[in-house]
Amino acid sequence: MRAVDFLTAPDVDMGAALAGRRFPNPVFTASGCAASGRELAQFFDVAELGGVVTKSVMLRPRAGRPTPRMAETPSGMLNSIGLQGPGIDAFCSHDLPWLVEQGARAVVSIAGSSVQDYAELAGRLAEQPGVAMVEVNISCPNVEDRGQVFGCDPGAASAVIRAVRAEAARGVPVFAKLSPDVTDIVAVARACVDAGAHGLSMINTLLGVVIDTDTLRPTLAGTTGGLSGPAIRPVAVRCVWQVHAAMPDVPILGMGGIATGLDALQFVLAGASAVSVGTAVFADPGAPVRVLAQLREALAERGFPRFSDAIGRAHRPPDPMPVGNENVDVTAEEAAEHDDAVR
Amino acid sequence: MRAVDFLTAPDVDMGAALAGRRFPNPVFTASGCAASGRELAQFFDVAELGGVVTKSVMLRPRAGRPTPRMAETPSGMLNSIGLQGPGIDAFCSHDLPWLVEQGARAVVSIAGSSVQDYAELAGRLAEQPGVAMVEVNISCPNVEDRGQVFGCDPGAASAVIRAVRAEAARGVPVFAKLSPDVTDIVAVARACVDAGAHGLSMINTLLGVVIDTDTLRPTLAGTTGGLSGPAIRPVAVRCVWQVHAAMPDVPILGMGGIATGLDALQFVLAGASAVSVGTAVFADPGAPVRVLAQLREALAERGFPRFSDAIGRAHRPPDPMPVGNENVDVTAEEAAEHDDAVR
Amino acid sequence: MRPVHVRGEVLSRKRVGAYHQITLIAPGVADSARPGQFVALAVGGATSGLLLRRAFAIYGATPAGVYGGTVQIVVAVRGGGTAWLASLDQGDPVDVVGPLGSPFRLPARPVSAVLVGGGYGSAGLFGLAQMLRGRSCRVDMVLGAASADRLFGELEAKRTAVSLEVTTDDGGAGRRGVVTDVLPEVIERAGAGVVYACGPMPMLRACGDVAASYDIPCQVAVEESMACGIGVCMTCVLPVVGDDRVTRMVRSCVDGPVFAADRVRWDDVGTVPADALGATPARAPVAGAS
Amino acid sequence: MRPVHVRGEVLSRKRVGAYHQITLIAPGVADSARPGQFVALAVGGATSGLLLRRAFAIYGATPAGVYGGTVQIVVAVRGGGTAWLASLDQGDPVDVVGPLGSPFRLPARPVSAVLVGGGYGSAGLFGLAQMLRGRSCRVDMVLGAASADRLFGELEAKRTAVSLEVTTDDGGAGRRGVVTDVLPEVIERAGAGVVYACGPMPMLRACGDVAASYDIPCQVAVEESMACGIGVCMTCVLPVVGDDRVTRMVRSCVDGPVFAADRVRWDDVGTVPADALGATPARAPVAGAS
Ligand SMILES: Cc1cc2nc3c(=O)[nH]c(=O)nc-3n(C[C@H](O)[C@H](O)[C@H](O)COP(=O)(O)OP(=O)(O)OC[C@H]3O[C@@H](n4cnc5c(N)ncnc54)[C@H](O)[C@@H]3O)c2cc1C
Ligand SMILES: Cc1cc2nc3c(=O)[nH]c(=O)nc-3n(C[C@H](O)[C@H](O)[C@H](O)COP(=O)(O)OP(=O)(O)OC[C@H]3O[C@@H](n4cnc5c(N)ncnc54)[C@H](O)[C@@H]3O)c2cc1C
Ligand SMILES: Cc1cc2nc3c(=O)[nH]c(=O)nc-3n(C[C@H](O)[C@H](O)[C@H](O)COP(=O)(O)O)c2cc1C
Ligand SMILES: Cc1cc2nc3c(=O)[nH]c(=O)nc-3n(C[C@H](O)[C@H](O)[C@H](O)COP(=O)(O)O)c2cc1C
Ligand code: FES
Ligand code: FES
Repeated sequence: MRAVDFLTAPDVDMGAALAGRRFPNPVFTASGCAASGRELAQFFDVAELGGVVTKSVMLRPRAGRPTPRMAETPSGMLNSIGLQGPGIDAFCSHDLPWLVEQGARAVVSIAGSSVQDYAELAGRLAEQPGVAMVEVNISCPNVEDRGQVFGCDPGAASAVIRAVRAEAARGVPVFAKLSPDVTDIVAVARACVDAGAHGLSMINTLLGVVIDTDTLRPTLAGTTGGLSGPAIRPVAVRCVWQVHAAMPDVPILGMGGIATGLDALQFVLAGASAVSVGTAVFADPGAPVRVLAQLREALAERGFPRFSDAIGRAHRPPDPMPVGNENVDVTAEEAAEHDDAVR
Repeated sequence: MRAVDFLTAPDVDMGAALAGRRFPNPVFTASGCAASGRELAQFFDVAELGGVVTKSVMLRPRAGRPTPRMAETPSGMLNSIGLQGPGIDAFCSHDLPWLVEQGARAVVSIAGSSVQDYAELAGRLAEQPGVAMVEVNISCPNVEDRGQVFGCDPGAASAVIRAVRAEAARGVPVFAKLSPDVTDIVAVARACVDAGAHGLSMINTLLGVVIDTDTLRPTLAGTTGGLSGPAIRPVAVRCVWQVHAAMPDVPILGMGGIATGLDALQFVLAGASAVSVGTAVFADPGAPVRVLAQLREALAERGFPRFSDAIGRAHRPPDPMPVGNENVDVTAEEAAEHDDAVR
Repeated sequence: MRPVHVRGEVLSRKRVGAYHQITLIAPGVADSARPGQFVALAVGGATSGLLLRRAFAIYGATPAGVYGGTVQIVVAVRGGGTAWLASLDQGDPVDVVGPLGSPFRLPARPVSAVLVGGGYGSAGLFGLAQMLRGRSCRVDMVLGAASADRLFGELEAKRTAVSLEVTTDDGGAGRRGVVTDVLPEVIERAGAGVVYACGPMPMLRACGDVAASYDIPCQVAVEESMACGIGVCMTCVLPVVGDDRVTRMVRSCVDGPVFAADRVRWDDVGTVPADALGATPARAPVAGAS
Repeated sequence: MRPVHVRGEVLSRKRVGAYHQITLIAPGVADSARPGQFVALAVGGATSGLLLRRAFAIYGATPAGVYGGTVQIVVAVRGGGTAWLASLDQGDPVDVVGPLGSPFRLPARPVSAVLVGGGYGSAGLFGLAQMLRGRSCRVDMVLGAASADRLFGELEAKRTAVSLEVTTDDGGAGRRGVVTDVLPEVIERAGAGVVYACGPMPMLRACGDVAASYDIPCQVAVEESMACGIGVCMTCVLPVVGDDRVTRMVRSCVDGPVFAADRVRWDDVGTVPADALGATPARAPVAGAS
């Protein structure tokens, strides 16, 4: 028998790059689903992840919304936290240094009530060492005044991003985090990129309502909430697909319902350069490291020696003979069939 | 012991009205999830429902999209049927008369490629006896050219509705069926109502993509599909909530993930005057009649002598003492608490 | 043949090679079940995130008896739904809709028939074999699978059929090869007047081709992905030529799963042929697509 | 006290009145578990559409032994998740995270303690009772419920406590009434120096009021709806006054579930008091809200 070296999971180069910034791997937490990493450190070493995306921080401490803040829904959940958090000062003195100390890559998510807020937040972060990336949360679906959602209007979105870019440290990528609750996500994405965003995080939650059939009133104290979890995954993959198709060179941090390595792979194949694991952490505190291991395994099984080879792969017809994959046999006929399906 | 007549399910007046047209009850099928009713008649008498909403019919016969046309997703599914159907002639000679014969109320859904198509379809239907209502499907999320979606643009939506109204029979309500894939569903709803829609059906499916991690390509032959089922229910209830809040007098046919009577009740409390049961039929062919029975029971338990009393109920603070309900005891304190939650 | 919807119950489950043979108490389903039909089962229980039913060919059906009617199916574990079915124990509830689909058409007069089953596909053939024998038809069988553990019903086939040929891809049982390697000799030996086949699509097509070369009809049971199984959703279509020579996208759940092999446009499965009724010109914009 | 995440297994399940008492093999969980803590269980199995874990107070915990550690819980069926748990059989897998939350604080010196349990709330008190007795504290117990079948642990309480008072709303067992009807006399009889309570929110509050009227501390274990149970999501907050007299919206999953009753702003549970740290002026527009 001939000796063959089969590609195994440890062989896969998991290195990820987002707008020039290199990360050891492409699996991140999602903002608001990991606090600032400390609680998750009980379950795994946060430095093992590509990065930790922190809860969106505002200028001042914030108490958030009244309870109930949560409603479980089929394969998903609705949340209406109201951006409860300690404010940027406490964050910078308490949370950020802890992450740096752990050797984790801190992706700091910021949220503001005005363009000025965002600019100030970006300025404050520019002074801090250890910020690997800034994620600008312009897309909160559960605001009390819907008109206030920056991310639902290309003009407002672009104003925020421009202001952040003006204050942010050089060399620190700025990602705009998009809401799916728009008619044309490509238009918003383009506005953000034109305003200087180095990349795009998507998607934030979808706006939803659950009615409590006992009280006959909305379940959430804030009426509306953000829908997350596997229920929204097809919408999230669609957004990544559309934006990658329109702007293949813009890096995307993909998220929305990722619970397994194969879920993550869907996002990567659709065009994401990295992924965030959000709600799945609530079901499995070790979800991010598990997803990372499963993704690595899935890439090996499919013959991808490098993670980066898989990015956007679903936009191209299958190779006649995929690189390094002994198991897949694509006939010319099948390839043609797939070609046909491309529109 | 004092004799008390408790409200029971058979006592509840389930009569529903949509834009003046009366229906025996508020539970309908959803377009595309019941064909033209014939197959479901194997499982129950279609005349027992409020109405049967038929698969959107176009001017000419249509073969639809290639397969795969379906992908199951967590608590949902993605479909990309491509409006396969027999065309309006065959529909009028074959399907519509059958429904009329059964004593069912036929709600005919129409779909076109141009404003002219819609007008012609409406004109054809105006000649037919037995059309209880027309539902105008302006909101197909899985089109091959996204720019073509009438329902995503208030202007285009209003042009279609105006054209349909001009041709439709007097006395037959025209409902516009809205897509949730818009930034501002109230704006589209308003445009449709201003153009003459008697009411609104909502929601159609959400645009989604699933990637097949074996073929490394989109699962659906048409790449994108429409997401339906319980997964989308919170988004659907939110749309109904928002539109009813903005236009409380416009009747809404609510749908999106209804699988039980309590799901239906959520829509009603949020503002729907009737509901459609769609994807749930695939899981349970008898779902519409089961939902109807469960809704009736739920109304009785909550002390609603009339279905219509429940419409939009979640927008108002609880009554200090709900009508006819012996079991619920709302204290002034609790009522005040609820008041607080209203924004 | 009107389908019923019942809350059934597992009477027994046993492993058979790579498969799980499950007997369900499902009153009313068996009464009108005919060979080639299937049942659709809800999977995952009350908290399930799996929305759609799973289809399984009816392997056996016992209308009356102590249990008020049972149906038997053979399940290959594939994903979450079948894994759940394979974990069921006696007494566990299972929600059943059936019988569904159009059955195999039977010969009007006694004729020699060859029944070809691929993998668990053979499950759908035993009821047919019995019925054919009851009509004085000679029955020969061919079973094929990737490996020995994926053959189903060898013993029963031996008892039922005049002759049995077995093939496996790896030669682990019977002859190494595929069913169509042996089908011609079986047809000749049996003087067959009809072929029935159930199994993977490429096998069905190949059986149809062999039958056509002998100028005898071939009935095949296809397996297309289904959302509703009752004809209302249009997910399960494939291009089939009608009596009027017009190609239509027909539903495999109600117009099938049994089709005449020479009516299925095998080359075009997974596409909408340009000459199909209602085919839209390629790449033309369309208004809606649900 | 670092929580672990293990794939456990049902060792036994039995009905106790209206409840299900379940013993789980869950290695590592019991080792550091302390009274007042809880476990979070995944529900619905592999095909589940229920995303979030369900929290249950730890009723019993056996660190070592043949099974490598077990925990016991008491489950009241409420919705889909608890119904699923109540359907489990011996040997069924259950995914467990725990122990979670802050435990009851123990008195530094021996003191007489009254433990008050409402419904299944008593489950969380037996470990505490044992520990208190181990520290030479006198333990008296009060159990209350809506009806007799909703009392939990009467027998065990009789064995454990110096005295036991039972109340039911309907008078079906013990005295007709609520726990706070008898709490004052128990406090007086026992010369209690501390009250511990676990049960529905109104009961906790009332117990706190009674304790306050005797000027003794009261520790309560609250039950707020939780999405993560590990402190990362902020769904489970309630307004609690800190040592610095500042009200904060604190997480009941990590900062609780045990709180000093006099620190919880009972009137304001379900709201964000205007004087809470970071409270936004009422009805002011805010930019984002996740
Ligand atoms: C008419 C008919 C008869 C069948 N008879 C049998 C049988 O006797 N024994 C048996 O083991 N299997 C049979 N199948 C296939 C069986 O239905 C699938 O294996 C099963 O649906 C897979 O479900 P899953 O959750 O395990 O897999 P998943 O792959 O997780 O299923 C995901 C989705 O895809 C659909 N799907 C996946 N594979 C198939 C498939 N091959 N055919 C149709 N839908 C699919 C499922 O219904 C579901 O909606 C039959 C299918 C059809 C259509
Ligand atoms: C710290 C803590 C300890 C608990 N201890 C016990 C115990 O020992 N025994 C027991 O029977 N129950 C206990 N509960 C309550 C138990 O967690 C809920 O009854 C259970 O989550 C309901 O799940 P379900 O799917 O059956 O109900 P559903 O009503 O269908 O649940 C829907 C959602 O609401 C949440 N939810 C519903 N009710 C509650 C509740 N009362 N508290 C928290 N979340 C809720 C669920 O987690 C889920 O996300 C405890 C809760 C907490 C927070
Ligand atoms: C409880 C909760 C809180 C969240 N808070 C934030 C937040 O502060 N900022 C933000 O950008 N996104 C927030 N999100 C959105 C997530 O980061 C993520 O975009 C979304 O949940 C979809 O991913 P998932 O399905 O994996 O959770 C929050 C989500 C949840 C469930
Ligand atoms: C297979 C399928 C086909 C559909 N076809 C149509 C259609 O032809 N016209 C239409 O207006 N909506 C169509 N819909 C959308 C449904 O009518 C409904 O709006 C949507 O599925 C949400 O409801 P549900 O979750 O109850 O299914 C279709 C949905 C499905 C699942
Ligand atoms: S599966 Fe729905 S029509 Fe065949
Ligand atoms: S439940 Fe998530 S922080 Fe407490």
